[in-house]
Amino acid sequence: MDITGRISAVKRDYLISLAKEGKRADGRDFDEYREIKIDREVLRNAEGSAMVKIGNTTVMAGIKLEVGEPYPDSPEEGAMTTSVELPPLASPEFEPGPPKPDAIEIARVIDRGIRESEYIQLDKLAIEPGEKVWIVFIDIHVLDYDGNLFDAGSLAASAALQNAVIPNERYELGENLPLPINLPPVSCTFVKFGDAIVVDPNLEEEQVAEARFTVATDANGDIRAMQKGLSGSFIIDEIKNNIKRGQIHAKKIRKLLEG
Amino acid sequence: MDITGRISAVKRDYLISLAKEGKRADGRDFDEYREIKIDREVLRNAEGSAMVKIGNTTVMAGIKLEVGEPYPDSPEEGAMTTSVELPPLASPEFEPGPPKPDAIEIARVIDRGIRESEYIQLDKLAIEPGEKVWIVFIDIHVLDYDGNLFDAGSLAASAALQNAVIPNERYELGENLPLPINLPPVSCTFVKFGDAIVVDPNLEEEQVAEARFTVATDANGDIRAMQKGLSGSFIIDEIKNNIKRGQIHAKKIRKLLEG
Amino acid sequence: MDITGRISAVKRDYLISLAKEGKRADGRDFDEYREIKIDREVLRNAEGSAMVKIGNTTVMAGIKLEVGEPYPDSPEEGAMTTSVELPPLASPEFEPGPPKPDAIEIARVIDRGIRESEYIQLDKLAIEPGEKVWIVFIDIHVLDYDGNLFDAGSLAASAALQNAVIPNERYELGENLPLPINLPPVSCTFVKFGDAIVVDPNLEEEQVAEARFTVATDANGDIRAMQKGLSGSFIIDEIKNNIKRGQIHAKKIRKLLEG
Amino acid sequence: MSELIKDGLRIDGRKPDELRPIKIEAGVLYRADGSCYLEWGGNKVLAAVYGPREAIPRHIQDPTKALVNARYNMASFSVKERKRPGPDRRSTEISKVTSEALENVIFTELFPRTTIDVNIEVLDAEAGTRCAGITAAAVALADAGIPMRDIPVACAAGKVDGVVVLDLSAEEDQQGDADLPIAISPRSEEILLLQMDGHLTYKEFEEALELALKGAKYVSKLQKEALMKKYKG
Amino acid sequence: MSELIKDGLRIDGRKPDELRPIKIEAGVLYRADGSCYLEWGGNKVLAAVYGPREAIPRHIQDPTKALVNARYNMASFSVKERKRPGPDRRSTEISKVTSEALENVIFTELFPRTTIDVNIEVLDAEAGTRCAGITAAAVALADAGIPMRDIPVACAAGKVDGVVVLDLSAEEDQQGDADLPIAISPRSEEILLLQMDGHLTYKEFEEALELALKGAKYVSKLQKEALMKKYKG
Amino acid sequence: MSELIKDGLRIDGRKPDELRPIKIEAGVLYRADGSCYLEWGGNKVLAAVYGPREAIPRHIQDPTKALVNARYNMASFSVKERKRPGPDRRSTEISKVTSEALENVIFTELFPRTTIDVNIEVLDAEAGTRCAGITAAAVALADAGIPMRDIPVACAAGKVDGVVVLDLSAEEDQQGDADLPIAISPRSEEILLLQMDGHLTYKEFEEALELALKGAKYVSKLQKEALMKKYKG
Repeated sequence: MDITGRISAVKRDYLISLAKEGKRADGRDFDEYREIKIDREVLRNAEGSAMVKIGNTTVMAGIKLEVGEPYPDSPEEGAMTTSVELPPLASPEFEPGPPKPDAIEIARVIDRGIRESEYIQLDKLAIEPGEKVWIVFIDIHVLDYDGNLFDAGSLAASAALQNAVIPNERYELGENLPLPINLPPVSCTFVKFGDAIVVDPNLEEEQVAEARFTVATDANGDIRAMQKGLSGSFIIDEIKNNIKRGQIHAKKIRKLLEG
Repeated sequence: MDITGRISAVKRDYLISLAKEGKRADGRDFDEYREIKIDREVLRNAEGSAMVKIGNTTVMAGIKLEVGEPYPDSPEEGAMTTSVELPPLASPEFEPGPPKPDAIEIARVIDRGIRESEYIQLDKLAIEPGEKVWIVFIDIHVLDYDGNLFDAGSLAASAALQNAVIPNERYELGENLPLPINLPPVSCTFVKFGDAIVVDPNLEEEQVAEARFTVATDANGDIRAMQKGLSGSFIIDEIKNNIKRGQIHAKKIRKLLEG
Repeated sequence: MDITGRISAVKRDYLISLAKEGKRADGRDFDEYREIKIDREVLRNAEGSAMVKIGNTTVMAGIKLEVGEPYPDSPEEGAMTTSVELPPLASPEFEPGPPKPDAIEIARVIDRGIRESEYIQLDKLAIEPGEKVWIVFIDIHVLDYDGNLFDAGSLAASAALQNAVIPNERYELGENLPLPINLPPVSCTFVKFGDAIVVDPNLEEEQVAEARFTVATDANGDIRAMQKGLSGSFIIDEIKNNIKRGQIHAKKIRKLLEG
Repeated sequence: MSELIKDGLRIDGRKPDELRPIKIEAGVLYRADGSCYLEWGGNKVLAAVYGPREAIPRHIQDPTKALVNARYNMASFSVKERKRPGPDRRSTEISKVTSEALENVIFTELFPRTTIDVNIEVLDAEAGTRCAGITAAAVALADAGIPMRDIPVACAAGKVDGVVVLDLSAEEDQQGDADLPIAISPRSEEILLLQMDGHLTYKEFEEALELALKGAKYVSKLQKEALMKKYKG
Repeated sequence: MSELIKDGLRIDGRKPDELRPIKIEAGVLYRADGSCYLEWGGNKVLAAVYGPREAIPRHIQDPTKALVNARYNMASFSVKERKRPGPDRRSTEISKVTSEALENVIFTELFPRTTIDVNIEVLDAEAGTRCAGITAAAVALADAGIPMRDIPVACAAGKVDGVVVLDLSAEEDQQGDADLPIAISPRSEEILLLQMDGHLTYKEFEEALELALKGAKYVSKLQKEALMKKYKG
Repeated sequence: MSELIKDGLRIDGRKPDELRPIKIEAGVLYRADGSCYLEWGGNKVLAAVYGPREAIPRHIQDPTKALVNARYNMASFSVKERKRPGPDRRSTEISKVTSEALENVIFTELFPRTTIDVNIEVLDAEAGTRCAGITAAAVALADAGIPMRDIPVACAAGKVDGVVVLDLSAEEDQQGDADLPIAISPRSEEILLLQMDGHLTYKEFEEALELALKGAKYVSKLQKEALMKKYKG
């Protein structure tokens, strides 16, 4: 069972037939995002935070830093870990309990985008090299689920990291400092149903989706992470097209993030 | 589902109609405890132990001490932790597995009574301040469940702590010494059903109870912990009256504990 | 529910009636093992490994060594731990999840055979006595289950330990060295159904078995571990006879292991 | 230990009987049947209600009434030291007493075999989260149209530096002498939840209870204003 | 390593074939259908039986017989180093072999679709807890009126300092050479449980088995006396 | 960082477009309905298929089709540092995308209310285990006689030292620039699985995809040979 819930065959047929006319149920173009809003520094206890809305989907990201041991294979670097919580608050389909495969997949794809674009300067997060480093916890808390958690979660994480501080004071290590970061990745997600491929799927569209594709690109438009999901397939040209469309969307979203 | 099990509507009506006449099914007054028995030093491996019977309810408390790290916010103090086990041995309704909400609530209320009355002198339990302190484990094991685990558990914990030792010998830290304690808290529990409020509920009475109230008082009769439970309500005067009755009961029970 | 799965009453009657004629369904004598094959050093990442087949039962054992802390009661010795995995790959009855009682029993009986025969020279596995020692992980992974996991698992563990190395290089502690061992235990398992007691039960025979008996003997034929299982019983002479038969089988199997 | 009361005022400048600033907004979530966002001092809390809906699995159904299932959860980033996700003993207890307090006012007998799920997420915590959560949950229940006898409300009083005060701040909670959170049905003044830890004489308790009741009734007005704002404007 | 046998006597003064003191009391619990409290040397064990009662969930029911479900548990305070609550690998194995041994004697076919739950709590442990637990469980089953072919009983023998001895103490268990716990049906001398770890020649095994059987038969008498005491006076 | 490409050759002597040695054997297990053993470089992987069989518990059944339930598991001894048994986040994700990729080709609508369980055990790991696992699972499905549109196959390409290469080794995976595992339906060239992490320009991606497709098609031949070998001789 996935997180989207059931949908009636009638609705599925309706969405697919609309798509055949090049339309989406909410009036958007295939290649159009819903409105995106980013609120920053919304929390007091988090080292960094942001609330992102994409349409009716709302996601909160909170950054916490703790002192810990480095990984044996990178003793002079800090570490990062990304988790996604799907609390029952955000959807009638979400259940309490440890993260299910859906949440784990989203977290790992977002994590790869951040990690591979070297967004966090982990090499500047050693305290005593080999002994003590900063661990960056990126916790993404979904508050209202109307589709496209990959992009909303990625965006919230990126925005929260932008205002995160190293809490030196709490650990009596001197003054708080901004978390050292590079330029963020931007994630762009498509789903395919019938013959249509649409960007930024809402819940309804995810419910009828046969295949999903996410691409995270860096400031140069280069690819840093990709993930194809669901049991449907893409042909090669569709994949290529998704990437190119994703590069264009990412540029616009990047402005919101940097603006 | 709670731990008390089901009860027939007939029985409920019977208990409530009895209560209207000022009677309880077992012949007690509303304000009367069942017989209380305390057996001390009943175990060899525990650092302190006691078995308490309140009527047919039997509870064993065992105290263990271990060397551990202090909490960061109290580096020069020992620590304490209270747990309640409801093993399937003690009732047909108890199931194996990690503690359920009922057991957690009982443990936390007993813990607060002990902690807030400063019964254990935690400030005398540092071994190397900031590094190594004694951790006091108060483990309450229910053996036979016929109601009122709050009071039976609290009493067993208090009695077991009275005969607990610091196991210095086992850790090669010198001679065993008595655990440093102050005066114990005493817990008193009421339940309400229909218009009646009775002290020391037995199982039957817990099964029909609408609301529950526990108050733990210190040697001065001052309040150290309170807990209202269940979905029924109390009016303000009932709460006040419960506290005053609780203070009186606690004085008597305190004599058993100190005697 | 045990791991063998259900069997029809017809099949049970058939196996028992065959046994009355002194026969087994696969044509073996009561006192005859299936063919045993041992493949060694089959894995690259394990410190030692072996794949053992007894008839259609296939078991893989992998040995891993890690640096860890010694047990408080044996500060100058290494430690060992044995686990058995019954992955759903190996049988339609196996389910994913933490080890069930069946797997735990097998692992603990195999562990006792190895431990009590002092097969691994744990006293030579201290790195810094009292501080750092080698922990030997014996992981037994069942790949194809057609009965007698006690003997197949024990044999695989013994064979894997024979080619295990101490991975000093990975921990920058010098050169890899062979794991210091003594002579292995050999395990021999019987089941009883109807009036028959047969050695090396296959799955079918385990499904009808009323009682099970395992004996692990050392190179002198002395007993190092025994386990009676299942709800049936043995009379004393049966136990004695099982041990004597087990001693004889062990001698032959020991040759395969040392050969 | 720092002085928590100076010249009759508290460390954050409040008078003993003064609440922290409170902001309540009803109907803030798209998916939930009812919801509420609440800020109370440094607390930021979101509550969502789903139901009544069929209780699953069936064997938990009560043929005579709805189950009220509140789940109090602190986000991992809501506290100074990151909290491991998932329920701990503290949140399990709070979930239990919250469920019981809310069940009191709901006409559960109207919805047999169902469950009413109340989800409380603490996004930012600064003492008094259980009162904030119950208060938000009550608004979310009303927003979901769940029939209730009354809209419950919660508030705490306590004692710091020997003085009985209303609505402890984080510092007061850590260094103070006692905390007394209550939840009430404001119309009848019935006590739905009452917990206390610390040290109070009986007289101090009476004083604290009085103060907490006063605070709760004030917060009750804010709840109603938030609901009015949603429905009338 | 200390000397465990001196002048033919064991460290606690016992002869090689001597049991530790044993005390058995039947019917000690109010809620359980049958119960037993047993002291055996430094062991203090309580056993309670519930059932036969309907097995839940239904899919575990056996339409031909009752399930016997023994659960051996050590209280966290029953050992020197506090034990974390909950089952570990050792107690899981003991629960399994105990269930199997007890099932042997129960007329399970009389109670299809039910479960007979046998709960064994070790309150204080000093070597030999599994034998103490089985012995107590058997009395609790009888006290519960569960129909049995025989009342099973358990006892261990072992080897210390090269000498075969009955009923190991804690020190003997830790420093000794072998431990051989058995459970039998005393009437038929059938072996219901047998485990062994250590080092025994075949001859020593025969000797140890003989001793364990002797011990078990003596304990069997104590079981019956305890049941008589409960029912006759 | 070591040099991964020297004189146009990779550290293990391979050319950029060269696969590691691969060995596939179908039908190797006795109990499974279908199975496959596969070696791919230093990877040793076993796959077993059970089903279609009734999905249990019933409420997970889909009345319109079979559920495809792949479980990717690494044996504790399959990696340098011993892995704790049981699923971690990485294997949970791989199990999910593997299930989805395999479901694509199976005629699941023929087997409503059932589950097809695909168990993948990694016994020895050296980069590329997910591709090895999917490739083995596909052979096991065919061996089990599960009706499929096509036999899927997986292969990875990547980038090391700025060069696009086929089928990364362990060292290349750790120190390289990018990894792009894909699974395809070889007949239609549809993409069933595609993941990527690292750094690729769009042009490099096109090149890598081309290479991965070429590799997958070669491995597809080996799959078919293995199945032929089993059935024809």
